[in-house]
This record gives sequence, C-alpha cells and structure tokens, in this order.
Amino acid sequence: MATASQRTFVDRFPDEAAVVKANFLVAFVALGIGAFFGLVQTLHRTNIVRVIDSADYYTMLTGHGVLLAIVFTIFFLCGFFHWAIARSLDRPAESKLFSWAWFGLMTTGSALAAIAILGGLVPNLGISADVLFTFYAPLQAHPIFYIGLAMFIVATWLAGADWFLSYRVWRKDHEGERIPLQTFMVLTTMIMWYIATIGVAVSVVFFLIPWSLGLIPSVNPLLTRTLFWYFAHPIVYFWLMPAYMMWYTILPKLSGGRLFSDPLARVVFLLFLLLSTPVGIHHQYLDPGIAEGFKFIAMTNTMFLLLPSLLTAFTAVASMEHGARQRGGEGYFRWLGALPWRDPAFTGMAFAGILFAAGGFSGMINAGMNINYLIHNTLWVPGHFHLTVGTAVALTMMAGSYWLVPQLTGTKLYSRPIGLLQVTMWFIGMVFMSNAMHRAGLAGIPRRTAEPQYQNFDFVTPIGSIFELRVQIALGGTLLFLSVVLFLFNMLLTSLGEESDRPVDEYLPAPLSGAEGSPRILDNLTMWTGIAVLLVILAYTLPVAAIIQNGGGLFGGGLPVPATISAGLDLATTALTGAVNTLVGVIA
Amino acid sequence: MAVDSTAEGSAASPALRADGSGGVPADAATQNSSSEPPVDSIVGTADDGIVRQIDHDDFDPVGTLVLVLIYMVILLSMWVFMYFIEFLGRGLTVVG
Amino acid sequence: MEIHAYEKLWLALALVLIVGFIGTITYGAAGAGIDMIDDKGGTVDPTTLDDHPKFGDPGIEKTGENQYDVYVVTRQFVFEPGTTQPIRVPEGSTVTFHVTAADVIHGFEVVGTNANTMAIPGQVAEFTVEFDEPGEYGLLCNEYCGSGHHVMEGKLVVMEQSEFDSWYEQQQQEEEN
Amino acid sequence: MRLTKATSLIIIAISVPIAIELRTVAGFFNIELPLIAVAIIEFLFLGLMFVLYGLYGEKDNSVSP
Repeated sequence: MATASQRTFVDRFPDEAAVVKANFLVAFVALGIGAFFGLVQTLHRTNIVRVIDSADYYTMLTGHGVLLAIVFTIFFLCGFFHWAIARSLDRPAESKLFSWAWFGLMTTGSALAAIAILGGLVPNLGISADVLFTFYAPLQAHPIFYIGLAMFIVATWLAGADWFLSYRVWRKDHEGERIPLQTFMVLTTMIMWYIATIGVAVSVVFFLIPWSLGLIPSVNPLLTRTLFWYFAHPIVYFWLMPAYMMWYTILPKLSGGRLFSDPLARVVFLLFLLLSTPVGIHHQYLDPGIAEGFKFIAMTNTMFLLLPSLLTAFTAVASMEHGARQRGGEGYFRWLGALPWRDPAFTGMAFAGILFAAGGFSGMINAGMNINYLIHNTLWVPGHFHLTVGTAVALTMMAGSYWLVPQLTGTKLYSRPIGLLQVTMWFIGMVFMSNAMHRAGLAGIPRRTAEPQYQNFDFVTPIGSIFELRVQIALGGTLLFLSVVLFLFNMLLTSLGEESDRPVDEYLPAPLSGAEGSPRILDNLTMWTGIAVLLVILAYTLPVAAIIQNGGGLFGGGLPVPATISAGLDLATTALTGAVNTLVGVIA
Repeated sequence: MAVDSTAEGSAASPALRADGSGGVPADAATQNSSSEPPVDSIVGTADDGIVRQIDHDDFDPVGTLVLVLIYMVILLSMWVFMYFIEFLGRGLTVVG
Repeated sequence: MEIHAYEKLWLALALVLIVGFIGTITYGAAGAGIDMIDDKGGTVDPTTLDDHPKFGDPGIEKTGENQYDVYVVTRQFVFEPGTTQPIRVPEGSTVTFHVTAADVIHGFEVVGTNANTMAIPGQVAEFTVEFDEPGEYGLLCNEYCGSGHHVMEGKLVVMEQSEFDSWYEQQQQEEEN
Repeated sequence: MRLTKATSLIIIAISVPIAIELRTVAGFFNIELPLIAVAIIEFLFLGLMFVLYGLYGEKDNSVSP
C-alpha cells in the first residue's frame, strides 16, 4: 500500500490535492465561526460575560452545533477520504469535474443552512432556524434550512459514489487483491452512512420540507424524532471513523511504529458498519410511545458497540508501544517517555485518545437504559460529547492536519511549538470544561439553556460549589477558543509558506500483521451490507410501525389509535435480535 | 517560511524504513550522526529516532496490556459507583 | 486469523464488561424495580387537549389509599400545574404522573432526582414515583422548546399529610362551586 | 527519560485533571479540600517541574523546541 516515492501527494495528485484543500478550507472556516459561537455561549451561560440576549443564545447554539458537528467534521472527512482513496489506491479520481460537483453541492447546501441559522440574529429578515442541531418538529425552521440540509446529504452520497467508482476501476486491474486498508475503511464507513442517512432523508424530504412550506398541516413529532435518531446516532460514527482511520493508519507511523494488526482493524470497521444504525433508540430511553422492549434491544446493540471501540483502544496503544520500543523504550510504563511527544500531530492524537477513554465511560452511562434517568438531557451529555466528537474527533482532525496539510500545500508546517501548545491547550481546556459539565449534570443542571440559575430552586453539588463549576466551564471554553485561533493561524501561515522539497515525511509503514492472514470474507462488502440492512430492519420495523399507528398516522394530528402490537411479538423480536447479536459476536 | 528550519531533505528523510519484507537499509546521506532524534525535526519523522527494528514475532505489547487493564479496573469501579451509589441512591425514582 | 494472546484476553474482558453492564441494567429493572417510560400512557390529540377529561383541567386526583394521579400539560413556557401553582403531593404517597405536551417537545425533570421524562405532543408519558419525606423540589424543562426555554420552570411540593388533606379538600370544594 | 520541553508540557497537562479530581478523592475521605488548596498544590507541582527541568532538562541541545 505504501508508495515510498519521495514526491509528496500534491505532486503526484495535484487535482485531488486541490479538492482536499477546498474541503479543508470550508471545514476550517466553519471551525473558526463555530468556535467563536462556542466562546460566546460558554461565557453567557456561566454569567461571566454577556454580550447577547438570552433568546439569541439558541441561534448561536444552533450555529455552534451545525457548523462544528456537521460542516467542520464532514467537510474534513470528505477531504480526508478523498486523500485516502487516491493515496491507497494510488490512482487519481475518475472525474475531476464530478469531484468538484459534489464539493460545490455540499458547500451550497451548507451555505443555505448557515444563512437560515444566522438569519435568526437579524430579527426583520423573517428567516430563522433556531431549532438546534436536532431540529425536532414541531419546532419549525425556515424551509431553506431543510433544503440546505437535503442538498448537503445528497452531496455526501455523490462523494461516496466518487470513491466507490475509484475502487471499482481499481478492482478491474487488481483482480483477487485485498482491498487496501484505507480504502476498506472509507468504503465501510460510506456504506454505513448510506444506510443511516435514509432516515434523515425521509424525515426531511417527505415530512419537514412539505410541512415548512405549508403543504401538509402537521407532522408526527415522535416519528420525525425517531427518524432523526435513526440517522443521528450513526452520524456519531461517521465523525469517529475518520479519527479511527487516523489512529489505525497514521498514528502508528507518527509514533515510529507499525499498525499492530490489519485484520482486526477490518473487523472493527465491519462491526461499526453492522451495529452503528440499529441503536438510535438509545437516545429515546425517556420518550413516551416507545415500548420498553425496543429500548432494551437498542441498549444491547449499543453495549456490543463498545466492543469495536475497546478493541481499537488496544490496537492503537499497542501500535504506539511498538513505536516507542523501536525508539528504545523499555519497561512497563517507561516506554511512554520514548514516544515523540514533541510532534504535535502525534501528541494531539494521543491526547485525543486519552480524553476519548474518559468520554467512553460517560457514554457507557448514557447507554445504560435505566441509569439514563440520572443524566438525561443534563449538562452531563454535552460534557460527554465534547470529549468524543469535540476531542476524539476534532482534536484528532486538527492533529492530523499538522501532518496532512503540508502534503497538500507542499510547504512545511509554520510552527511546531505553536502546534504543540495548541493541542495541549485543547487538552487542558477540555479537561476543565467537560469535567465541570459532567459534575453540573449530576447536580441536575440542564443542557441547552441560556441561564445559569432558576427562580424556584438552587442546584446543589456535594463537593465544591456550582459557582466553581461555572468558572471551570468558562475557563475551559476560553482555552478551547484560543486553541482554535492558534490552530487556524498555524494553518494559514503554513499554506502561505515557501515550497519545500520535502515538507513532511508522509510514508506509511506496513502493518506488523498484514491483511494476508485474515479471512477473505472480511472483504465481501455486499454480504456485510446485507447483514447491516437486516439488523436495521429487525431493530426498527416494529417501533416505527407502532409510532405511526399510535401517534396518529404518518403526519400526526389524526385520531389516536390504540396500541395493537402484542407483547408476544415484542418478546419474539427481542429474542431474534439477541440471537443475531450473539452471532455477530461469534463471527468477530 | 517555516520556523522549523530543518535542513531540507536531510533530517527529514527516513533513517530506517521497514516494509513487509524487512528493514531497508538507510542510505548514507540520510543517516544522522547520532541516534538522538533531530531537535528541529518536522512533523511525522518519528522513525528518525528508531534505534532497532522489532518484528511481529518479537513484539509483546505488555505495556499496552498493563495500561488497558488499569483502564478496565477504573471503568468497572466507576460503573459500580455511578450505578449503585449515584443512581440507585437518589431520592425519587420511577418505579413500576 | 491470528490474534495476539493479550488481545484475546482483552477481547474476553471487554465481553465480560459488556455482559456485566447489561446485567446491571437488568438488575435495576427487575431487582431494584426501576421502570422505563414507555407506551403505556397511550396517546392523546394535542390539538383538543382543553376538551380532554383529564388534561382539560390538569392537576392531582386521589385514586386510592395513598394513591394519586397527577396530570401535567407542558406548553411554551409553563408547566400546568407546576409553574404558577406548585404541584402538591402528600408525603408517603405513590403518585402516577401523566405528562403530555400541547405544542412542541418539552422535558419534565424533577431537579436532582431520577424522576425525568420527555413530553411529546400526542404522547402521554406515564410513570410512578413514591414520595416519602415532605420537602420541595425544583421542576424544569430540559428539552429546548423555543426562545423562552430557560424560563420554563416550576416547583413540586411534598406536603405533610394533614396539610395536604385540607388543601385537597379546599380544591375539591372550589371546583364544585 | 530525558526531560524536554515537550515532555514537561505533557506532564503538566496530565497533572491538571488529577489536580481537579483531587477534591473528589478527598471528599470520599470526608476531607473538604478548598479550591485554593488544590490551586496551591498544582502550583507547587508546576514549581517542582520547573526546578527539575532546570536540573535535568535538555542541556545537551542548544536548540530547543
């Protein structure tokens, strides 16, 4: 898979490098604006500095969520996947025009959604989308928000088609060869994405767009909410997969070692393909109208989804240890000192991994069906996902940029010390912010609210005070914003730098345990797609049918119909899904 | 104009490189005078600090095992604490 | 497929951990008797809530010895009852809440406790809580419901039995008049 | 292991969460540790790092990161 050529990516694939750079540019612009909104929010809701109205807080919050969790992450992912396909198949994309077409559509869609959101800050405009990242109906946004979103989703489908096309052409010349690891990861992630986005596409195209245009009078709120979570849990893995891909394929190299096991990396990505989607109901543990049995199925699936992440933890650390030992590390713990801590790309990813371990724990609490009562919709939840998407993903992407961007620009990183300072600031800032958020959540402080205090009661925390927690959140948020500023500054000056013959060492070493030792069935993408679809059908058919039947039909508003799904049928699905889960466990 | 003004193409080049077939000897021009990593190295040059090649059969990730076992103990104890003390110890709970 | 012995050990431990988690949750449901919010509350037409026999005039209703039903309507940006009037329940009682939403999705959270549900238009969240000691709890909406979301709050008061009885009697009389 | 600016930075970073959670740990043993005490402990630690760096820091390299 490695091309040990001395020429960098931009020299070998200038057209692809241009597409990747364009994607990164949009991603970084979104990162800057989104981070600024984050700063305003963190200071506002902790009552430290208030420059906006509390009613405008939710406009900022929508912008923060959409720009960072959708625009930044997914544009970066598209750039990164485009790079990975060209690099690992060692061939340019089939059509330059097509690549620019999906990029253009994606940017247009994002711009429309952004206009709708920012319109909320201009009262006389009549355009707003203060519906937050989750856009639960019957809260309504301006139609261009939903239309922008639909365009964005379609553009990601086209991007996936671009990469599948490259793979198909490559396959013709490479009969019988194993799929290169990075391509394998891109393809499995995109298959998962195709399955997952059906939910949001149906929700937006059939319900929300006609409803916001006034063509249909109402929607079934539980149905659109369920369709949203059908899509929005797998999106978590859509964020995470590029980060995992970097941990599997780039982090070992940055550590001075080699990937511990290629076959296990494939197994992990397949498990994500299978289990990412039939779990969305775990965001709806406290929703009325969904039977407990369905919630239990979603929980068992979610818990088994821990497996690929725990395996990743082992493989990633083992690859780092391999690097450390090749660099002369010894002992049970002392090898950690032999890692290249002065490299911001490495250190950023390592920090991201440490905080992901902590975020993994709070995620396990979220996933527990009844313990969810403890923390549901409290600040604990943003505390959790700022560790996962906000650090495991975002910090890995920033760290990866220190290594990727020089390959695209042909220039050297402007400053390594600033990069190192940046990732460390992110780590410290996030520790302050998310730790305090978790604690505040246990004290019952809700998420998504503009005010720190209520009139009728006070929040209490057993250790320390609520005020200290607020200060920690504000301090952490400020450090995070400064960290983004440093990052963007470093990226800007890097791209303006002088051309260099050898801007970065981009060679990727072969895994210690290669693909040749693994069963070929791992590469049978058609079969795995089939199983993934089957699991989704099993997990979702009955709950969705029950929601449509009980909640007054597809569009709500109708007369409620009594529940008809019998308990016996419910039990049968539980047993069936349980059996499939066990089977998947055995295959793994 | 990069602050890290490494001599182009020298320190940045791979000192030791391995692929599936085994170690590839570094060419003399790229060999550093010492085994220390270059102080001013650019991003992604950890392999310049490689002092030995460890192959698949010689590598036991014992440090990894120790770390993940510690993590497992933390996970379990935190789970027990969160479930039985924080959660079940709360005053009002939804009961059947 | 070759897997290193340490990784096999880790894989086994991870599976034990997962099964242990599911086991704990099952214990919480079966042993500790924690019930989930589910579909037993049934459905309601959100557009005609005012004509509903219960949600038309939401509040507390005695259903048996120390047994009560409480009906709550959530709407932008109040709990009815809860915001203008606190929700009042007696000590030592078992109270079944029925919570629904009149306009958009809301949350119903008794602050610092596990009594916590979503309120979705068209759906009724039904859950039962036991109140032992007299005291006061805060009530808040934990799902974003519009620009005044942060003012949506209220109070839940657990009263001494005698106090509650006289208050309840008075309520009944007022309604009859 | 050689103490470099980079490793010192990492050690300082890791010490921050430990310092924050020190109060929780103390809380379990019924010791109410005020915030200021934790801040002082953390600053003492940072001071120690500074001294250690002065003593054992990368003397062999004139160019530092």
